[in-house]
Amino acid sequence: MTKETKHNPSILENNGLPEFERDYFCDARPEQSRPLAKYIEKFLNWARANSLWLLGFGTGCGAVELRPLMTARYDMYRYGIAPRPTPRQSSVFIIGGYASVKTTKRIIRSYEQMQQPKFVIALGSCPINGGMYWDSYNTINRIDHYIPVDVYIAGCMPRPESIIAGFDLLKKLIKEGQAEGANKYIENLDWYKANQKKIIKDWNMPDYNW
Amino acid sequence: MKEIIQRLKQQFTISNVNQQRVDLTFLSVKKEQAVSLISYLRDFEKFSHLVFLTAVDRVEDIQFQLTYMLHNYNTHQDLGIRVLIDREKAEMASIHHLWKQAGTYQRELKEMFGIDFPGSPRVDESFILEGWDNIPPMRRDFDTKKYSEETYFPRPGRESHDPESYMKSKLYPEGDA
Amino acid sequence: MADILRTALYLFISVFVILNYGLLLNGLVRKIVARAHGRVGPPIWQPWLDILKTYAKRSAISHGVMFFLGPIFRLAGGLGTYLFIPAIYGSVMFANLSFSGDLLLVMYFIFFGQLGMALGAGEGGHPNSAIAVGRGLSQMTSFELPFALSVIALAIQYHSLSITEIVAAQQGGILNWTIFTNPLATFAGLFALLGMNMHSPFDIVLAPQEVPIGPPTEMQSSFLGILQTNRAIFLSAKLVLFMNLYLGGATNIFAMMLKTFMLYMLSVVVGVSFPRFRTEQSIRFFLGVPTLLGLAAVIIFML
Amino acid sequence: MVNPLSIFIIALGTGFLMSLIDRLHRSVTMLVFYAALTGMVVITGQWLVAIMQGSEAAVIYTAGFQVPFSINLRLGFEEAIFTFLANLVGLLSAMYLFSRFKESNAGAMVLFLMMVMGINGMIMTRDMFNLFVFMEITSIATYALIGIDRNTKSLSAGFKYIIAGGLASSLFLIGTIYLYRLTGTLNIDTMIATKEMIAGNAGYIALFLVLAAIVIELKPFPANGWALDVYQAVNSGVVAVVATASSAAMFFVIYKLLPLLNISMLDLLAGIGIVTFVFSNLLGLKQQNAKRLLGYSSIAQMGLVLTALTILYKGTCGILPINLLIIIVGGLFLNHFLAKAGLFWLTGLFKDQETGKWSAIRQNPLLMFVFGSFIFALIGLPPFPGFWAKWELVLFLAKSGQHIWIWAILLGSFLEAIYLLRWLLTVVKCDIEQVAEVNFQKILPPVLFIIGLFNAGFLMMIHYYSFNPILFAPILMPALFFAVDWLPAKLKGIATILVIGAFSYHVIPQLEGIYPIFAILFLGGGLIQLIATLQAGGKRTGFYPFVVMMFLALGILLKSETTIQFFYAWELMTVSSFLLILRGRQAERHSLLYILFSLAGAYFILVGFAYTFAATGSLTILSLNGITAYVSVIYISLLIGFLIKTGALGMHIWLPGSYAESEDDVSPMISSILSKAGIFGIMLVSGLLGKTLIGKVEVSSLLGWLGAATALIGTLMAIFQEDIKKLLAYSSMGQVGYMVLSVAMLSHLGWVSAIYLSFNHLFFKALLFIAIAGVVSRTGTRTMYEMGGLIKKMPFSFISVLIAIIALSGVPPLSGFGSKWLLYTAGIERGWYLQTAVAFFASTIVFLYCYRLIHAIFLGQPKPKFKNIKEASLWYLVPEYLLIMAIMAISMFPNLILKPLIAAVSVYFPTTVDWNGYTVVSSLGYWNGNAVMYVTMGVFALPLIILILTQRKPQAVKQFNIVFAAERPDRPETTHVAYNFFAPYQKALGFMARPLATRFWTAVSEWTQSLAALFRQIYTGNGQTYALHIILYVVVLYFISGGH
Repeated sequence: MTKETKHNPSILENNGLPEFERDYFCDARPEQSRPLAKYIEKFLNWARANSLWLLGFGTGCGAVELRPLMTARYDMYRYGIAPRPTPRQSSVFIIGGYASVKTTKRIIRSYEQMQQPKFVIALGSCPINGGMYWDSYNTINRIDHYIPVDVYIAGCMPRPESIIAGFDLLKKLIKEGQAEGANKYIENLDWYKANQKKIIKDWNMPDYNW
Repeated sequence: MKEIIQRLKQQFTISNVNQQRVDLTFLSVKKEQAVSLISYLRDFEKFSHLVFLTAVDRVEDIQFQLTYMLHNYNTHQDLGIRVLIDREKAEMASIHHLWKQAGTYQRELKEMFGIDFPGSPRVDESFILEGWDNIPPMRRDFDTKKYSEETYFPRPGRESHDPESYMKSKLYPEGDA
Repeated sequence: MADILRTALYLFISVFVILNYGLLLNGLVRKIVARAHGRVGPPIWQPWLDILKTYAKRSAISHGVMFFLGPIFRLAGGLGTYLFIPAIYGSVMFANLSFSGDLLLVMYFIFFGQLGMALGAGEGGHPNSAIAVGRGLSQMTSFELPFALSVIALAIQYHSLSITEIVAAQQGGILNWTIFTNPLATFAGLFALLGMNMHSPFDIVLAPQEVPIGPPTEMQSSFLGILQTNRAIFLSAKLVLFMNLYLGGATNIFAMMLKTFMLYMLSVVVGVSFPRFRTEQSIRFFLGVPTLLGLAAVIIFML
Repeated sequence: MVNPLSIFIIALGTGFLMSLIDRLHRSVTMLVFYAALTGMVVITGQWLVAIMQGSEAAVIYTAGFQVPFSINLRLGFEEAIFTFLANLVGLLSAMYLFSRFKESNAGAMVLFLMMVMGINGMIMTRDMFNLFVFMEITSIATYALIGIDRNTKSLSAGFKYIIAGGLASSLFLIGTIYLYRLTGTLNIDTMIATKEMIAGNAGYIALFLVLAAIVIELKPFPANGWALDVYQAVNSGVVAVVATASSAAMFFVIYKLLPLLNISMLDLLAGIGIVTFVFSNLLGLKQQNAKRLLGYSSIAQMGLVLTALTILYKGTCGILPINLLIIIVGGLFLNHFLAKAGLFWLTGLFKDQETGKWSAIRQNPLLMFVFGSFIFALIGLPPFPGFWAKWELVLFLAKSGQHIWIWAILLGSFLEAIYLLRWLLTVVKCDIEQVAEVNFQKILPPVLFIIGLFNAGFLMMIHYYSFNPILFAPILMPALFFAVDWLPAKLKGIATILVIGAFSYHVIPQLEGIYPIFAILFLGGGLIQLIATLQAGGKRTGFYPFVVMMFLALGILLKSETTIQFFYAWELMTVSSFLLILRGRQAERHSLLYILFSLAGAYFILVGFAYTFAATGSLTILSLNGITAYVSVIYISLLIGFLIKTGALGMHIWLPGSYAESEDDVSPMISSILSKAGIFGIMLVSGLLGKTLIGKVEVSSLLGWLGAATALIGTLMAIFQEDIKKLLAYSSMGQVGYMVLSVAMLSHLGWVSAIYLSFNHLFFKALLFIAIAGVVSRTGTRTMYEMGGLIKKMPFSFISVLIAIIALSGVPPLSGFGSKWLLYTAGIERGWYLQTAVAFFASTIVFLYCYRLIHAIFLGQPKPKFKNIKEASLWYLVPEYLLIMAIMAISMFPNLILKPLIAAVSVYFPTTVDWNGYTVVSSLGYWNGNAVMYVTMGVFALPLIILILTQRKPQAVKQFNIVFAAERPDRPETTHVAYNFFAPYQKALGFMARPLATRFWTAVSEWTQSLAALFRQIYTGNGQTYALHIILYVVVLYFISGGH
């Protein structure tokens, strides 16, 4: 079985799983999604940009800065941004600050479970270069080695105003059709996976979490 | 407090009694007597609360120092019991039968220091270091910076400074004032 | 043939109108709630954007045939429910297919979509889906009782279960509306409406923070789009039904919009005012005062 | 013609000779012994035949003189029967004891001969003193024979016997002396002729003493402890004679003396009989020893026969109608005689008489058959004589207005049924612990007697039915199937389908009104479901005979024109379904509950029919129409009888277990077909007796509420079940509740909806049960939460269940909605608003268990345990898809079923619905099933097409590819949500599903048992106490009888 799959490029090996668990997970390799014809895609991108559903997953201390966004003072809803409790339905993933190895594993899983097109905003210095945890034995330094990032918002922590600015930038990127992180991820899946597996020692999940 | 120490001395070999505050005392006890001492304190001296259990890596002495901090709600006394154990063969009797929550501390110590507590529930499961395959990270001979640089793709261009001299140079760029 | 084509055209227009009306209602209410919070709120066309975006997702996953068909069942249920209700009294275009059956048919067709969706969600295999379906069904049984009692009271009052005849009997002045001629039945029915609309305190199915977000947890892309479409249609269908039963129906589209908007605001106002029930509390609630109201409405006619 | 006197000559002669002959060789002695017994049988048999052909009764005057100078004997019809039977039992018992006689000394044989002769004498003599002599001969011989086993127990039993016998004899002798003093004669006939001389206190005491003596010999409760010890301790061969022939002789003595008695004494006798009957049976409940149990039963049966005789005698003022006498007394007696002797013989096969250790009997199919038949005969099921006797007896009692007697007799019979059936069940179900000592001479007697029993039953049947082949079919067909039970199961299954098909083809065209509709329901539904039984391999012994019996009985139930036919079919249906349920692996307790409730129900039906007869004097069912007397009793009894079969609330506790524990392909028949027999019955009676009132309340409105409550509670119970078949069972209960509700409406639409509901229920419940049977056959478990995600492994079964639950829950466009529409419209139209609301509430709860059922089994997470599971067998799928086609057909074209229904029911009620093309128009609303179907298809197809066209191909993912709060699921078992699925509902409304009825019936059962235990304490086992009992009994009896 394993020998055959080696020759089949559209099947992932799922080596991390014990034999009996491989039946439980889908082992297909994801494919890049192609945009539609130009103007249709432009129109759809406009819709996507104005309906950004956040994944409600506060991965780090930066998650506290997201709460004020929902309040009357900052009111993210007026920009078409709304939280969503399941990755299946979300389109924006906000990495809320430092990511320990354990959290990174969950981030990867959730990211892969989101449907394309999907966008990532990394919040604060930690996901950029490790921030104050730059020499920690358990905190990653660069999130973009594990998942593709569309927008970085620097700061420790960035205030809600900067986050809104970050969303604005993301909207602009989407409208310009440049927010193709998902396709980039799939294109370089092997590189990302190698980086991920380097730090996640107990890889008890499939190679791609559908 | 003194009476308690007196009573303890009759039964156990305790040393280094050090009253740091009116309500905070430390003492050391041999590894073999530690658990019975703690049981005695809990059952007869009303130290009913385990405040924490922690470890210090005394790498120079090839020893770990465990500190059991107990609290007496009646007299509001804290009592720290220090136990030295061998670093090479880091193992200590578990006290999860006295306090259920001690199991959690012991799990953490196992994960971070590699101190084993045989019999403690789920002591081999990790809290955060899923699948850790290096020496336990809280041991002082573990070089966390080196590990981080080797593992986590440090972003090039990052500088690091000695905070004291760096702040000095920032605040007083013209030199000493 | 021309007849069929004309009917098809009418149906298309009717569905199109009600879909957009449902979305509009949704956007309007979001705006109103935002204003009540002191926020600006999303633009009124946000629902259209959301729906468009969901349909425009580039990838999708499916857990199996039933999962695939679940949303379709749901939308079919919503569409069917709407199509069996005469939306506007006296209008040929908006009479829909109400000749197929009476009020009982509509009441049961509501279950069609729910059952199908529950099956689809079940095949998704997510525990939250199953838990939420269980909650939803449990609550559904309890609010159907006051509703049934209310409908029985109406059937006694108007000697008919035909929605058209019930509306016809309420024509000729505001005082002929059921809400004034039979307030007990109306209030029992309106309580049931609160449960059906599943706004707080009866939002135990979607229940954010508990079983986020219940049955559609695994639904995404076009599946979710279909569910959103259905939500607009089904919501309006329910409101139109209740308007027909209790508020004298509507003779033109604006009256319909006004009345259904008022009905929906009832859910919204109650929703923003009360925190969520637990499942068993909700069940007990519906079997309490609303059921007693319904019983009273029926017993008055039996005396 | 041989002189009857030669019986005595043979017996005495050989008796004397035997001790001489024995010196030659034992075999010679035995030859003579058996020859003598055979001779006695032949002589009496010859006389019996002769008298039946019309010759005169023989009257023998000894020594050639006329009465009073001689002792005279009489051998008439009654005597001939009794002596023939007694001698037959004697002969067969002697054969049974063959090996025993071979070893013991010749004295035993002489004693045996004397005992039989004494019995003959007691029956034939017409002289009081001579009677005494024969009684003594019998007693002494019996006493000596009791000791044949030579153990302490039998010796002590013999001693107690002699004490009791002595007491009785002395009483008898004193009484006889008084009588002689008063009448100057010892001849019974002369005494009867000069009856007026037995007057005053002296006369009364004289008669009383004689009577008391005989009654004591008949072992009345409670002065019968000694007899039970005898039954328990004595050798089976001997006890067979003692319990049957000796008792028969004693009974005959009473029969002889009847003309001497006055009314109050007859009452006393009847009372003694009934008390003995009821209490012996009550005490039998606690009995574990087979022989003692049979002892209780024997005593009870003799009590019943005594009661029947005296009541009959009293009721007809001494002029006994010979027909009734033969059927009632003869039937009861023969039933008891043959069955009890047979059962006592069977006890001899086992060392350990513990009832639970009899299971070895089932290793021998013949013996099992014999044993079962005896039990059923004793309970009084058709075709055995007891059935007909009980029927006539209850009819007679109802006719003569003796109400309490009916209930007492039925109560006693019911108690007896309990312990007999419990015995049967332990035999069928317990592990085999000991070996039966089977040899030819021990088996032949019971086998002969079972043949006799069947023949007697058939004779009675012919008397009633004059051999109508259709009515005989439910007995003869199964017999035929039994004969070929060695064939493979598939072959028999096909044969069954053919037989029932042919039967339906024959029967259905003969029916009118709603009858053919029910016939299609029963037989057509049965035919489809029988396909599923073809999945079984092997031989499946003892399955198809009962299936055939059940369906044929259902068929003739519809065809029956008289109440007796109906009752006969009803009982056959009950017993065959019981035997089918019994086959289930864990069905022991549940099948017992089923048969007991069914029997109780049958007794209620019997009472209802009896009062119908009393009110109208007619046996036709239609005579129920327009009766005036006893209306509410008849209506309520019949209703209770039928409601028990439907499992209405309060009488439902047998239902879940029986439906769930019977074999997987039997459950659909029981649930979807058999319960409709109850609905049919309710329709029948409520159609005829409709608007009966109790006080100011209409019975039908009570019935309606009961139906609604059953629907609600049944449904509520269903949602809390973890066992899939239990869930379906409770669901059936709820569904039947709707039917009861709609039947009770007594309106056109109500009945239409009842039958529509029945059909719909037949389709979807059979579909569900068969589909579940398929699933269970693959998974090997019935617990729902152990399954999960089977949709991918068993897609066809999934579709079946899906269609079934849509039809069940009433969601349009499938046929279920039609039933709901009809039900609610009918309810509102009838003015039953609250009942309709309850039904509506129940029908929303239906969604809960529907979803639970399909989700827990087919959706959710598949378990690794069932990784390699396959789709259910084709034999299950074929009937499933036939049923799906049926559902689809009536969903698409409701006219197919509605039009005939409306036409059929409009015979009974004026119609209130109208047709407009495909639209049904009621007075309230309208429904066009056809259009709804098309609209549903349209609104379903449109989004589907749009989705398929617009969506990019979705990736098919596997079970663990779910968003699990950023974690991954641990195991499928812990991820599948199925256990205790409606926990919040349990919290909110669980109090309504508390097992109140079960608790009630458990309490009844426990109290009965405690009562039995309490009474049983009088049997101390001490001879002196027993003697005291007898004396006290006589004294009390004297005072009760208003002694002067």
